[in-house]
Amino acid sequence: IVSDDSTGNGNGNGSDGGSSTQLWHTLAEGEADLLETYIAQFEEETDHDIAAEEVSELNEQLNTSLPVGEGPDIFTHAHDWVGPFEDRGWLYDVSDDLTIDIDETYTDTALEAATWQDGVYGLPYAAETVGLLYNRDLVDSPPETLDEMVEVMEDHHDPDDGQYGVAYPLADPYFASAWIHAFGGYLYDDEADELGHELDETIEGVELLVDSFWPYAAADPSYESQIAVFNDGNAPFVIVGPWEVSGFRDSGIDVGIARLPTVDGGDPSPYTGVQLWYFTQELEDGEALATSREFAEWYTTTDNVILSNADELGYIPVHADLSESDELSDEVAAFAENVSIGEVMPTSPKMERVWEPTRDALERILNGEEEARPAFEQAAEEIRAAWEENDL
Amino acid sequence: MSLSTARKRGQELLDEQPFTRIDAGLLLVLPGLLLFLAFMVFPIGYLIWISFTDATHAGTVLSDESQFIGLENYYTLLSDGQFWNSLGITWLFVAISLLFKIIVSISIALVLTHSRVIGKRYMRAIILMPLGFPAIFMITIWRGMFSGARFGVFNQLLGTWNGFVHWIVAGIDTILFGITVSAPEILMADVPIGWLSERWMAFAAYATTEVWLAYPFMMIIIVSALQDVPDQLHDAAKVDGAGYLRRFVHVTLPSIKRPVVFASILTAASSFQQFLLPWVFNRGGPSRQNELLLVYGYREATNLQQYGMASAIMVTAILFIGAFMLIAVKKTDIAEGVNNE
Amino acid sequence: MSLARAIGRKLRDDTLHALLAPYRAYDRGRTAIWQVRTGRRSVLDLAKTLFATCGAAALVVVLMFPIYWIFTASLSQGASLIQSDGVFADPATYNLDAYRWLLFESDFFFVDGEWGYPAIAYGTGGLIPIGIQFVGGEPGVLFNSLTVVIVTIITAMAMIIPGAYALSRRAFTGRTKLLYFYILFTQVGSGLSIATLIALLALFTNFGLTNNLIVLGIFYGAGAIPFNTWLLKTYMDNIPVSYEEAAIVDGASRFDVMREVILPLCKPGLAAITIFVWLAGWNEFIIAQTLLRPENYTLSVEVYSLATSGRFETPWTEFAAFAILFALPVALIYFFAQRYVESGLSFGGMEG
Amino acid sequence: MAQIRLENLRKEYGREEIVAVDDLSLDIEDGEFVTVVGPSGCGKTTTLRMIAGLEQPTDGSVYIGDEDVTDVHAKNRDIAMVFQNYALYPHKTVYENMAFGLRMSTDLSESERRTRVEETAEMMDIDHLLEDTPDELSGGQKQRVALGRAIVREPDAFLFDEPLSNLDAKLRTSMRTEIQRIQNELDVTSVYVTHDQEEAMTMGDRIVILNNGELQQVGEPTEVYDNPVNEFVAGFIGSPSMNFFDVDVTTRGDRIVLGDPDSGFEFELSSEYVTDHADELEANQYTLGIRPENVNVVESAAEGVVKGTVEVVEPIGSDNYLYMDLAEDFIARVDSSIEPDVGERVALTFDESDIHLFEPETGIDVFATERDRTVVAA
Amino acid sequence: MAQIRLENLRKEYGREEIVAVDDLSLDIEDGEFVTVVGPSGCGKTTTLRMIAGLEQPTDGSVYIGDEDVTDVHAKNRDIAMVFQNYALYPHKTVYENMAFGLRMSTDLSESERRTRVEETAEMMDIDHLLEDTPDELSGGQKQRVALGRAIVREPDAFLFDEPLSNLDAKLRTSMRTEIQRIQNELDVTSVYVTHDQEEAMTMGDRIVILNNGELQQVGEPTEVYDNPVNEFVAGFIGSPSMNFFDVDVTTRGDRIVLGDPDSGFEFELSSEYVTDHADELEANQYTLGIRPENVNVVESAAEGVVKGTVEVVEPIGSDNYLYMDLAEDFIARVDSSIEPDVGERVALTFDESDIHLFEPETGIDVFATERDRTVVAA
Ligand SMILES: Nc1ncnc2c1ncn2[C@@H]1O[C@H](COP(=O)(O)OP(=O)(O)OP(=O)(O)O)[C@@H](O)[C@H]1O
Ligand SMILES: Nc1ncnc2c1ncn2[C@@H]1O[C@H](COP(=O)(O)OP(=O)(O)OP(=O)(O)O)[C@@H](O)[C@H]1O
Ligand SMILES: [Mg+2]
Ligand SMILES: [Mg+2]
Repeated sequence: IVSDDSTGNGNGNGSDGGSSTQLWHTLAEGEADLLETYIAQFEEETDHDIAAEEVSELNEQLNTSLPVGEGPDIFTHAHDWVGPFEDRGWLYDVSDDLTIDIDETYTDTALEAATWQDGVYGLPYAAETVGLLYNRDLVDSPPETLDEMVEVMEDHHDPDDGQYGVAYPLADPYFASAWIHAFGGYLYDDEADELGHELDETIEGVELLVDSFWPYAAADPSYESQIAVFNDGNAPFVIVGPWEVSGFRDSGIDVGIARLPTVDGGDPSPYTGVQLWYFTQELEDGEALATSREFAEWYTTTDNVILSNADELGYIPVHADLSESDELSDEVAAFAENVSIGEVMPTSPKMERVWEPTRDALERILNGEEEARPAFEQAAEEIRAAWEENDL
Repeated sequence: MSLSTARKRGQELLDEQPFTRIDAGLLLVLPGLLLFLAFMVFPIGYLIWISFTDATHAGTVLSDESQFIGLENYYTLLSDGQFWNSLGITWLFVAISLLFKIIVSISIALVLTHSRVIGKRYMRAIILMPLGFPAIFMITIWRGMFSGARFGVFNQLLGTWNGFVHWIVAGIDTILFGITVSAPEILMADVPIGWLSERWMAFAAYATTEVWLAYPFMMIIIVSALQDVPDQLHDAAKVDGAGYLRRFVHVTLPSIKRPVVFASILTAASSFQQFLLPWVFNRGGPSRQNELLLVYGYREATNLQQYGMASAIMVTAILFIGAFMLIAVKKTDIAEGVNNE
Repeated sequence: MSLARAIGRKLRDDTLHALLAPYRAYDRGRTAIWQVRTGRRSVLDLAKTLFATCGAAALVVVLMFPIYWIFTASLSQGASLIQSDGVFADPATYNLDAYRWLLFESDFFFVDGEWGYPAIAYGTGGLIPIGIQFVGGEPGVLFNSLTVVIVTIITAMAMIIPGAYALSRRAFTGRTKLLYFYILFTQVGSGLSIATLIALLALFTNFGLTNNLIVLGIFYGAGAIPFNTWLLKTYMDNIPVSYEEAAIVDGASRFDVMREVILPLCKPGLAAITIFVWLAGWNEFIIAQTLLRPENYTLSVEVYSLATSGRFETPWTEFAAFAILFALPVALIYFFAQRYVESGLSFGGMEG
Repeated sequence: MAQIRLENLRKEYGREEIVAVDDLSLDIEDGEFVTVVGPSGCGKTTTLRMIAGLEQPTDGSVYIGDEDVTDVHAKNRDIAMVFQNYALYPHKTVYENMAFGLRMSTDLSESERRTRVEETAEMMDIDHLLEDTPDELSGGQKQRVALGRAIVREPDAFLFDEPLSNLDAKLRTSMRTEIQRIQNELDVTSVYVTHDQEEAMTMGDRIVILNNGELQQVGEPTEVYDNPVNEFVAGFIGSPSMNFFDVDVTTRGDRIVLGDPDSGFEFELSSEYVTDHADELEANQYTLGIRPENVNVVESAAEGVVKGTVEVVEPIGSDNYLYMDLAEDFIARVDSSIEPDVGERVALTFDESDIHLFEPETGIDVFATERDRTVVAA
Repeated sequence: MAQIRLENLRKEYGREEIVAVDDLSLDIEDGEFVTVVGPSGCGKTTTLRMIAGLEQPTDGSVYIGDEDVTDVHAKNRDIAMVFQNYALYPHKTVYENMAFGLRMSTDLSESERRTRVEETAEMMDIDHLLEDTPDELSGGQKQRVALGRAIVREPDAFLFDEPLSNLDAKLRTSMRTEIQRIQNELDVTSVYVTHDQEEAMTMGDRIVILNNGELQQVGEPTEVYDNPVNEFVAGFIGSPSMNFFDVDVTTRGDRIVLGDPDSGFEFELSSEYVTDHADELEANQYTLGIRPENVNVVESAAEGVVKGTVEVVEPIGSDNYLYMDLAEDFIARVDSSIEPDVGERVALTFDESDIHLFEPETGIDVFATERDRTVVAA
């Protein structure tokens, strides 16, 4: 029932469709602008033609367009879709076509993220993780240890006055992962193919979250509320990614960036995401392959792109030569440090089923409905059931 | 009544012309019907087909890779506790929000048609405007208002209320010096309330927002109906010795009953299919406890990549809503018109 | 075209009426004071009226709070909706940046906010060799939405009006069944679109109809048929047949009767359904998002994608400004057509 | 201008369940003003609508002029109709309302139409209202516009369906004369339906009385008033209604006495009367009818034919109505100088020439002429 | 049961712009049936609504019994009202409609209410309709139910606002007698508003005539008919209306002649008449009024006071109306045996005792008694 006509026939006013390579993204405004200039630069340097489109709800769009052959040739997103998308046959293994030696070009973590079961499905260009941001007007120097941090939080916490110890969207497993991993626990281990929800170490991390952070946060764990608290200068700390930094600065907050504080008996280790240029199955039989590959290679290896990305957007380079470069700003360096202690998110399609039950469990725990262990045991159960249902 | 005779006369007039004996009326309605069917029948049929297959992600559907597995999805569905929870919570949501919709809309309509209110027409015009805003937009705003943080709009409101109670109590204290009265717990709200993180609070938030989304439509219908109530009926009731409340019960309510029923059926049906609201608020949470039927189906399809199952859920939902509408329309005999008794 | 003229006249009268409202209020106030002073009206009576009016106004304010809140958000600094300092952002920071962005940077009106102007273009191909093209800037998302909505309205109206007339005035085989069917499907539609999303996609792909604004418009129009046909039918039922008979006796043909009598008398009903049909095409985004490619996005998809464009949060000021501008036409139509909508949804009789 | 002929017109609704009009034949002369009257539901409107072409007869034919128009569509019959509720198009101004028919059925130019409408409006004294819309008009003005709309078309015939029933009494009388004046002036064949017998009597050149879908009598108003063919017509025409008693016929020698033992009523017919009507007086039971204004109060009981108790005295200014206990709603209309007390017993009499005798079963007037009899039988 | 007293009642709408009722004082006796009549917009309904408490008077007071109820809410006045369009609760059955007032304003038990309603329904002959809803009823039945609903409450007073105006002529006359019968039986103070002077005349014990919100005359029907206090009342009461001419007064010796040079009208007053009314006949111009039924057609021109041309002859059965060209709408009501042709010139005369003379500017009857004069001036 599927037509082969891959371009649609809208009375379009954007791209002229057809020949050019389709690129999709959901970047925020500033990021998108920069991308446009890179593409223009690329088109000028080479003879290629790339049509970049910002789509809404990228996941759904890809889900419905890739199977019918109407999807993009190349798109960008964090690396956690590699497993599931490949599993459905929507990605293109570019390993045989590449003209660069990826092993040498990218950091190990980045490479790990881009490959899945020996295939290379995308090229990495930035890493991303959470760090400790602090308000310099409220805290002189960032705490080294959790105990120090708790002390400061204790000082500042006064909800009746609208002051909070910390801003932390901690019901989200992505943000909570640093502490879940702190004592050796984990949610899902790619290599061993195991769930870590029931491990004592995992539970200990969760309990740390509940005991040491939650009491000092505003009662609404949603991302927006937490960010607002810090953004309005009502909390000394926030644990969040680099993308918020410029927003905070615009609001007049003097933001400092630091490594997550250490804790007795463990080290925080946040999930790290790696931004990739994904290659889709549309490349299978099209002439777009060359363009796409060339663009991705160019984008991920051109110094100027990597550095200005780092400069202007706080992207942490994953190019092996530049990841520890001196040219990086302090901010990027600080986040890079967090990346270095971080853990790459698993690529397996199984990971897709882990997030929601874990988030639900965290919410229940934070609401005081359930203790950490039973909640996580239940989550594990749900995840396993979901795996089974999907034959994973 | 007058309405149906009007129709009869017209029918006679037009049908009995020699050259229109063949169902000319049918020719007029057919294009619309066919167009509608073209876009509705196939999708529903296709949906039913998918529900009999083991389709997983959208790809398996679109590239026809799925296998026919008969009623298996339905067996699984019926034995899934989550389904029954969804179904229950959906009906509860429909019932509770409908109840409040009716109460709120009637109250607003009464206020905004009251003879003592000056400028009521403008007020009604203003109140109508939210109908023009996209649902996704309003729902997102409401989610913001239900923030569980102390500084969330509703929590601040409660804070203000607590302050007010305190102030009163302190006032009483100073009047009755010597005796210390403490603020009664029962009057105070325990701020902050995690509106979206507790099951029934979240449910209440859903219902509140749903009421807000639906009241303008219901209100115009009620206002229209109220304006059709002859003043003389009220005069008659006054002379008969009825006060405001009794006039409301005996004159106003019966007169607006059918329009209200009509609006209720429509909004109840749309409540049943409410998707954006729970999805945006907390994805039917916390912990899927408030997962309305459509959210359940949608999650099954997009998050869990189980299209066959999702289709089974949607088909079931359509069956339920279809049955609901059929019964409602039959019972209230609304097909011919709202005032057709 | 007398219809257009009538609408114009109505609009002018309404606007004039609205503009004179302050004067009328002033006059009423003066009258009230005079009445109280000359003992024609008790103070208590006046107080009751004042109290009732203030109460009603307060009610309106409470109900409109979310709208007001979002409006202030569109003026505020920064990107967040929620303020941890209070419900509203600091008024000192209010600015119109978001609106400036909307006009001159976003794709709302023109791509990248580069305003063009329409010019007649020859030899544009297609059936008619003359078309309108924009010079100096490419038309933006708004034009996509308008295309869809116009198609929706034309399609729907072309189907609804004859259908409603037939259902109201004629007996034919299956009439009652059809009415049942229509009323049944009035509400099944909205949720159905989510339910049948994937099926729809398959259908559209199969015929190569995805990413086509015209087809999308027709689809919305089709979805709007049942409810609005039924609604218009109930409205037409209230128009006394004697008007039609008078016209026929006067020598009017079937078509004349429709154009000269039925349609003008249906104005409130038509106004109500036009708004509903408009909204069907204007606000829907789930299907539009699935069927359209980015270059053909409509405003509703755009506003949604704006809401989800941040990785974890929404750029609220811009989103709010966008949504307000997006909803404004409809909201204003509602405001001005309120009387029509009220009588369009009034199921009582109409005075003969 | 044309005559109208109805031939054996019949209209059924549903499956023969409701026979609204039953075998109606009628000839209306060119320029004649015919009023159709009868109780509610007797088929007046249906008849009119069949003439207009708004209703298809089940059987029979309609001729306008010499043409059989039974199957001609309403819009092609050159007929104007004035509806009970005026049916003025509420969205058009008075001018547009009046010009509409011209626009639809003639090919006059805009300016010709304007002239025609303005002339008519002037004639109807509504020229100052031309730019108003119907809802700005009073009842009487609406009525005038509705008339004007019909007149301006100069049709073959006017049809009126109770055009005055929504007006109040004063206005009704003045509009009545107005319509008559105009019809006189234009001399257009007109059929005027009303349920008000007084209206029918005063307006019509001839009056048609229907009951139960059947034609009862056609004739000039005075003729119908004086010689009703049956009890129905006798009771329907005239206000207050004719009084009816059941009487037995007793022969006393060569004289005939009509009497009712219950009420003590006794009326002796003169010998001339008996000889004149010998043929018809065959039965021995009749219903006697006498109009209220023909009942006289007499001083002495001897002169009276019957005595009765006065129940109510109703003054209507010029006369008094005496409600008597003689029969249900028995009324005597007497001069206003006669004012008996309520409860007083008075003697009544009446003139032999004023009585009507009806056959009790069929209701047919026993003295009705042969012609009338046929009509009833038809 | 109670008397009703209105004292200087005044009602303004808006800011003095519309004075609907102006300084109206009226005493209604216990058990009396008073009809209020006047042209449209004269303030009848407003007056009634002030009595009922549905409208707050701008000034003045309303007494029911001996109590000042001006500030008492409608629901607390023990009054029943019958509305023009019945105002039956459409969602209640006839029984519920009738029981509603009892339920609201008395504390009767369910079974007591049922008994009361059933008794009343039987009296009104609607007991078989008790379970129907209003839209299943005919106009007359609705009217009966509306009456029944008022009666069943046994209130202090009945108020009727044109209760019969939606019924057709036949039904109207029969309902009229019905209402009178019931009011007689129950003997409840009643105020009955109508714009139909015939209704007012036939029904009222006394009749109140309003014009422009002002009281014109109060009195028994015959009194008002025979002695209208001014030209308005004279013209309003009676149908067809009184005929009016403008006349000059000429003195010929000791006799006085009323004449109009234009129409050749000349009427000589007898010497007794002149002596009787010497005081009042001071001006030299009057409007002369004469009722149609007092105009007689005479054979010879010599006997007549005026000659005129017949424009229309309108038979109404018992009599004929002759429309004459003497004045606008000049009508003579003559016996039905007198049937002049249209265009014929006939001589007319009338009796000295039947004429009315009105002052041309004020319209006041020059012979009106002192009492009446006061009323008009008030
Ligand atoms: N469309 C119809 N369908 C069925 N029966 C009808 C229809 N129209 C009229 N009738 C019936 O036909 C009969 C005659 O109706 P018609 O309207 O002609 O009476 P009418 O004399 O005009 O009465 P009225 O004085 O009440 O207007 C009535 O019994 C009526 O119920
Ligand atoms: N609510 C109102 N507001 C303003 N003016 C009013 C109102 N009600 C009545 N009037 C005016 O008061 C005057 C008297 O009205 P009212 O209804 O008492 O007359 P009516 O004698 O009952 O007339 P009708 O015979 O037409 O019923 C009229 O001029 C009318 O326009
Ligand atoms: Mg009729
Ligand atoms: Mg009135």
